Amino acid sequence: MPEAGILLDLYRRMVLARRFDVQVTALTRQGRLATYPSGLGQEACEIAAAAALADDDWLFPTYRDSIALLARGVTVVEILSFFRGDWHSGFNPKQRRIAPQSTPLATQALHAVGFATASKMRHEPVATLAFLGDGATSEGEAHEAFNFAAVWQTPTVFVVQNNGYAISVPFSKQSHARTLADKAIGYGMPGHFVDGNDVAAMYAVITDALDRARNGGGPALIEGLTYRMEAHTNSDDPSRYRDDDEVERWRSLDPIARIESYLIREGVLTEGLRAEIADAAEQLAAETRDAMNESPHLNPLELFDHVYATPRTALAEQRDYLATELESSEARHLS
Amino acid sequence: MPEAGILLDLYRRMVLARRFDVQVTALTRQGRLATYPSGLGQEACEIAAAAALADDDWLFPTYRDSIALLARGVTVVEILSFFRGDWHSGFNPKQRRIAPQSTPLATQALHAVGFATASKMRHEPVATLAFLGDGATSEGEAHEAFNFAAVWQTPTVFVVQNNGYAISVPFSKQSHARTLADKAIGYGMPGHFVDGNDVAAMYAVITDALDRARNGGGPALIEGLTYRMEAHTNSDDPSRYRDDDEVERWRSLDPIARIESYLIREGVLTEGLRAEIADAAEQLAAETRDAMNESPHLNPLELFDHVYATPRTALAEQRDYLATELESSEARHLS
Amino acid sequence: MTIAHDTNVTAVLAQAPASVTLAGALNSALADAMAEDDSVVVFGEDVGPLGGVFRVTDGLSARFGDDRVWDSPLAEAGIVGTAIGMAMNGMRPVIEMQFDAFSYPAFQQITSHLAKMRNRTKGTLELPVVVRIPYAGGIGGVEHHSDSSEAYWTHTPGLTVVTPSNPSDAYWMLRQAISSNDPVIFLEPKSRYWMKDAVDHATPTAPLDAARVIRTGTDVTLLAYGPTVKTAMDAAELAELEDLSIEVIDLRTLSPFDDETVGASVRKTSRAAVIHEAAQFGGYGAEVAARVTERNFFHLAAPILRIAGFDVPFPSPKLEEYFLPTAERVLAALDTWQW
Amino acid sequence: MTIAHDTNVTAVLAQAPASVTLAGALNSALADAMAEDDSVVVFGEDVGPLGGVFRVTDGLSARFGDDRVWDSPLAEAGIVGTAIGMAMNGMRPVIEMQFDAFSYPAFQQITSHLAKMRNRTKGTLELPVVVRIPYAGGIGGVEHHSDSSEAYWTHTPGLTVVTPSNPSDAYWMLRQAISSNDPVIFLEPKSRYWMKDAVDHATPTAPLDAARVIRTGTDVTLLAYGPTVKTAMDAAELAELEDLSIEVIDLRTLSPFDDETVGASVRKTSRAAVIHEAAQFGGYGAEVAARVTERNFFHLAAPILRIAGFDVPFPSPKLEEYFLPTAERVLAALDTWQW
Ligand SMILES: Cc1ncc(C[n+]2csc(CCOP(=O)(O)OP(=O)(O)O)c2C)c(N)n1
Ligand SMILES: Cc1ncc(C[n+]2csc(CCOP(=O)(O)OP(=O)(O)O)c2C)c(N)n1
Ligand SMILES: [Mg+2]
Ligand SMILES: [Mg+2]
Repeated sequence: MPEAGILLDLYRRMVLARRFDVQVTALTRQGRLATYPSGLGQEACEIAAAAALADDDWLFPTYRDSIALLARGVTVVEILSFFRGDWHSGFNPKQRRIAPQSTPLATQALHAVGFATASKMRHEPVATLAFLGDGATSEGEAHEAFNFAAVWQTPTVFVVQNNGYAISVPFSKQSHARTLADKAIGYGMPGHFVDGNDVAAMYAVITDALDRARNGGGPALIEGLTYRMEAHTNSDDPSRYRDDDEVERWRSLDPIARIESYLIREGVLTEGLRAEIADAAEQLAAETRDAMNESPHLNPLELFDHVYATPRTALAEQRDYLATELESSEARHLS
Repeated sequence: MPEAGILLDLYRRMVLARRFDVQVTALTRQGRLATYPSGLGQEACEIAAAAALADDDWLFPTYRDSIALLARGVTVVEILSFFRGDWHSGFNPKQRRIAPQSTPLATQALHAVGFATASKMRHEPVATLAFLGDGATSEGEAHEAFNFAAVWQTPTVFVVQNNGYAISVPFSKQSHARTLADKAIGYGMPGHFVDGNDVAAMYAVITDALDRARNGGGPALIEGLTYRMEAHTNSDDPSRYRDDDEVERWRSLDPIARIESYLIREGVLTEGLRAEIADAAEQLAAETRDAMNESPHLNPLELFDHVYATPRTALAEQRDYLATELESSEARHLS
Repeated sequence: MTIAHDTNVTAVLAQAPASVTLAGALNSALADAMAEDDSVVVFGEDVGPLGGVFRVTDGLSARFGDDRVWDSPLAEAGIVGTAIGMAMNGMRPVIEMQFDAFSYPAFQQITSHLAKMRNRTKGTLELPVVVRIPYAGGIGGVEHHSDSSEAYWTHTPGLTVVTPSNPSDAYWMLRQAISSNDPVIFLEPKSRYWMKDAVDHATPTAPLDAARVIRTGTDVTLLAYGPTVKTAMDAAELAELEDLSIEVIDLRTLSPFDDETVGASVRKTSRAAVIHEAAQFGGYGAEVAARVTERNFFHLAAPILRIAGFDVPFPSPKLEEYFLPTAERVLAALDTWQW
Repeated sequence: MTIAHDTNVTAVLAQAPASVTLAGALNSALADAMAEDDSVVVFGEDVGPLGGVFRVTDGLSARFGDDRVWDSPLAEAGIVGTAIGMAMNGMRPVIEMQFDAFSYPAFQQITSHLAKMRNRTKGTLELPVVVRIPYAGGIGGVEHHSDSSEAYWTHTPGLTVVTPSNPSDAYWMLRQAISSNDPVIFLEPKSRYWMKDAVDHATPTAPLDAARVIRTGTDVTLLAYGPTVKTAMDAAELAELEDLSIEVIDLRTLSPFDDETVGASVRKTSRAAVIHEAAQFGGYGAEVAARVTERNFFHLAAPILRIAGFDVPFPSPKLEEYFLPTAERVLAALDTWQW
C-alpha cells in the first residue's frame, strides 16, 4: 500500500483530471472540438501510470489517455490543439517525454519497445510505458510488441486498460481468455490482473513493474479492469450497445469516490484539503475554457515545412502555389 | 495409443514421404527445381496431421509441408509443378481439400479460421487444420488467427511444427515463452505440447483435437517439437548457424527409426513387409524422377486468363500484344 | 452546404420517389443482397448493434441475426484473412475497414492473397469478397481518418476498385460488387455519406465497369470520382459563367479504367483534367493522365492536368480546406493552359 | 550473362581498383557506416550469423557484435515499429525486409508512422531509418519473391525512395541513405546483386536526390531504374545498330523525382519512354509519364511510352521471361511511334 502522501497526491490528480475531462467533453458537445475520447471512469489507471513514471521514462499513449498527459505536465492548450484540429500533435515529445497520442491501435506499443531497446543498449535506466485498450490487444501488432519485448527483455511495461468495450464491441467478442493478463504467459513475461478502479493497487503494481524493468528485469503486462463511463467519442451512441444498469453498476465503483472515502476514513483528506482541491479543479476548468477561446494562428503553408528534413524542389513549388492562392484570395476578399 | 494397423499405415506413409523428400532434394541440388523446402525429420508431424484429417476436412499448409500433401493424395507432378516453377500452385484445392501452400507466413492460419467459420455456419462437420512454423508464430497474423478462432469457437486445429529454426534464427530468438503451446492460455483454448518426432503421440493428439473441433468443441493449438534435418532450402547454408553435433543429436531421435523399431518389437512390422514398403518407396522415387523428365507445356498467354472472373478489355489488349510478340519471335527463329 | 449542391451531381440520374442518403442507399443495398442470397454475410468492427460508425450497416444485425451480421475482434488482417477463408468455402463476405488508413494492417492479406488467389489456383478458388472502405477527407477527421489510398489498390492486379459518388450508384454499384465473383475494393466517400437523392431500385445506373458522362460539354473534360465529382460539377457551373463548356465524367470504376468513354470525350474536347484528393505524386491521376495521353496524344491540345492533394500527409481538421481540391482551384488550373 | 553486359551499365562510372558485386558494395557501405557511427544498428530476419539470405550483411555481426547486428523475431511490423522507437531514441536503424512482398505486413508502420512522424511532431521527432528491401524479379523466385512495389512507397508523402543499379551507387546511395535524417526506402534490385564492378570509395557518385545520364543520345530518352537500367542500356546498344541514338537516364531516386535532369534530356530528344518491372497500371511509370508530359508537353513529338510489366500478378519462375521488359520489347515500343 503506497503511503498516504502518495495516495493524496494521486487523489488530487484524479480530481483535476476528471474536472478537465468533464469540461472538455462539454466543450466537445458544444462543437468546439473535432472529437474527444473521454477518460472518465479510467482515472485510476491513467493517473497511476502517469505518477509511477520516472522523469526520464517515456509514455506511449493513445487518443484515450489525455488525462495521463495532463498529469505528466502537458499543458491544457497542448492537449487541446490536437483534438480541436490545429495539428496532429500539440506538444514537444522530447520535452514531455511522451510520444504523440497514437490513433492506429497497438502501433505505439512497438515504438515503446524500440525506444526501450535503445535505452537498454546505452545502459540508461529508462523504462517505457505503453497504454493499450482491450480491443487493441486483438491487433497483430500488440502481439508483436509483447513478443519483441519479451525476447529482447526490454524495459517496457504494457498497461492494458480493459474498459469493457472497443467502441461498441464488448470484451466477450474480443477475447475468449479468462483475462488479458493471461496472455503474458504465452510470452514468458509476468502478467498482472488488477482492479483498474483501485488507484492504490494500480500505482503499486505499475511502480514495481517499472522498477523491475529499469533494473534489467524485462517487460511486464498489466491489465487494469475498468470501465469507460462516457461514450467512445462525442459521435458515439452507447445506448445502441449497453444498458444504463451496467453503467450505474460501474458508477458505484467510481475510482475517485473509492480513494476519497478511504482517505477521509484515514483522516488524510480533511474537509479543507478537499475544498482546496475542488477549487483547483474549478480553476483548471476555467483555464480549459479560456484555452478554447484564444484560437491560435495557423499557417497553412506549414503543411509543407515538416514533411522532410531534406528540402524538395517539387514541394517548394507546391508551397509557392498555395502561397499565391492565399494571397490572391485575400486580395479578392479585400477588394 | 493408436492401434497397430494405424501405426503401420503411418510408418508406411512416413517411409514413402522421406524417400520422396530425399529424391526431390537431390533433384533440386541438380538444379532441376527452383527451390524445395525439405520436410526431412518432420515426417511424424506431417504424416500424423495428414492421416488424422477426415476426407471433408481441409488442410492449410505452408511451403514446408509437401509431404503432408503427398500423404493426402496430391500427386508428385502436382506437388513438383509449384517448386519447379510451372505455376504458383499445381493442384486443384477443391479436389484435394487443401489450400495452396502458403508462403506469406501465418497468413494461411486466418484462411483456415474463415473456412471453418463457413462450415460451422452451415452446421457441416468439417474441421480445418493449419500448419505453422515456430518462426511464423511471431507474426501478428498468427495471433489474430488464434484469437478469431477462440472467440468464434471455430473448428480449427493449429499445428505448430517447432523445428528449432526460422531459416537461421533459433527458437530462443523467436520466443521467451516456455513453450509455444503455452500461448493457447492467452486465447482461452486448449494447448498441447507434444514430442513432434513421436508419430503415435502426434496422431493421437491431432485426432482428438479434430474430433473435438468437429463436435463443436472449438479450436486447439498443438506444438510438435521436432527438427529440420536439411537446410532451410537448397540456397541455405546451415553451417553458418548450427553445428553438426546438434544435427546428430536429433538424428538419433529420428521419427521413422523410432516407430520402426517399435513396430518390429511388437512384431507388427515383419521383414517382408518392411522390404515391400521399401520397394514402394523406390518406386515413388523413380516416379518422381520421371515426373521431372516430362516437362509440361506451358502457355505464356495463360498469365492473363485467371486474374479476373470478369473479362477486361485492357488485359485482352496486353494478351494480344504478347501473342503477337510470341508469333513474331517464333517467326524469327524459323527464318 | 453538402446538400445544397447535390442537384448538380444528380441532375442526370434517373428519378425515383424515395430520397435517401448515400449511406442509406448502401444500407439498403446490403439488406437487399442479404435477403436475396444467404451466402452474403457482413462482419467487421462495430458493424453489428452499433450499425457501423457511419451507420451503413444500421439495423442489419437485428434483421438478419448476428450469425450473418456480427462484430469481429479488432484486427483488420484478421477480418480480411477470415473473409478469404469464408469465400473459399462458399460465402460472399462484405467486410468493413472502419476508416481508410485502418485498412493498412490488412495490406498483406489484400495484396498477397485476396488479389492473387484466383490467379494462383487458375480460377479454381474465386474470392467474391467486398471490402468496404470509407475514404477521403472533408469531414474534419483527426489524423488517419481522411486518407485516400485508391492508388495502392488500383496498382494491385487482381483487384476491382470502384467508388460511387451518389446514392443511386452507391446502391447499384454495391449490389454489383457483391454479385461479382472478383474481389472488389469498394471505396465510400465519407464526405458524401449524407448527400440525399432519389434512388431507383428497379434499374441499374450502369455496369460496374463503366464510367459515366454526367454533364456534357465541348471545351474541357473533367475526370472525377467519389468525393471530387461534386467539385467537378461545381467547377463546370462556375465555368459556364465564363462561357467555358465543361464535360464531366464520373469515373465510378477506377480498376478497370473505362478507356472508351473517357477517350471519346477527350478526343472531342481535346483537353482534360483529373481531380482527386490523394497526394498527386503517384496518385491515381497519374495513371489517368499517362494512359489517356498514350492513347489520345495527337488529339490533345494541351497536357492533361492533375488537380490533386499536395504531396504531404493529410492535414489536421483545421487545415484540410487548404489541401482539398476546390472548384476554384480547378478553374485556376484550367487557366494555366495556353488557349 | 548478368556479368557479360555490365560494362554497358558501368562504362560511365568512375573507375577504381577493387571490383565488387552490388551485394558486396552494400555490405561495405553498412560496415563503413557502422564503423563511423555507433548509433547505426542493423537488425531483421536472418541478418545476423547467416548474413542475410543474399549475404548483404555477411560478417557484420561477427565484426560489430550481436548488440549492433542481430536477428529479430519474425515479424515485419515489429521490425519497422521497433526501428521507429529506436530512431525516436537516438539510433539510426538499418532494417531489412527479407523479400519485397514481405514488407506488406509492415505497411501500416511504414505509411502511418515512419512516413508521418516528422510531420506530426513538426520536426521534433525525426526518424533516420533505412528500410532495405530486395525487390523485383529475374531470379526465378517463387510467388511473393519478385514483387516491385515502389509505387506503393513513392505515393506515400514522407518517404524517400531510392534504388541503385550498380555497385558504386549501391555503396554511395546506402551511405547517403543512412546519413539522411529522413526515412529512406532502399530498394535493392535482386537480379543485380551479383553484378560486379569497381567501386571508388573516395568520391560519391552523385547526391542521393539526383538522376544521372549514363549514356548520351539525341533521338530518344530512356528512363530506367534498378533492374531495368541494364535493359535500357542493352536497348540503346541494339538501337545504335539501327542508327537510333538513345540517351539513357538512371533515375536512382524515385522520390523525389529529378525533374531537372529528366526534363533537360526530354526537351532535347522530344521523345521518352520509361521502363519498369512493376505492373503498368498505376505503376511508377505513370507518374513519370504524367509529370514529364505536364512540364514538357510542347517539347514532345510523341506520347511518353511505358514499357512495364503486364497488369497481372508476377508470374511463376518459368514464365517470368515473358513478363519482364526486354531490350527487344523496348525497341518494339519505340517503333510504335510515328517518326
Ligand atoms: C488499426 C486501427 N483500426 C481501427 C481503428 C478505429 N478505432 C478507433 S478506437 C477503436 C476501438 C478501440 O478500443 P480499445 O482498444 O478497447 O480502446 P478504447 O477506445 O476502449 O480506449 C477503433 C476500432 C483504429 N484507430 N486503428
Ligand atoms: C511474411 C513473411 N515474412 C518473411 C518470409 C521469408 N521466410 C520464408 S520461410 C522463413 C522462415 C520461417 O520459419 P518457420 O515459421 O519456423 O518455418 P520453417 O521454415 O522452419 O518450417 C522466412 C523468414 C515469408 N515467407 N513471409
Ligand atoms: Mg476498450
Ligand atoms: Mg521453423
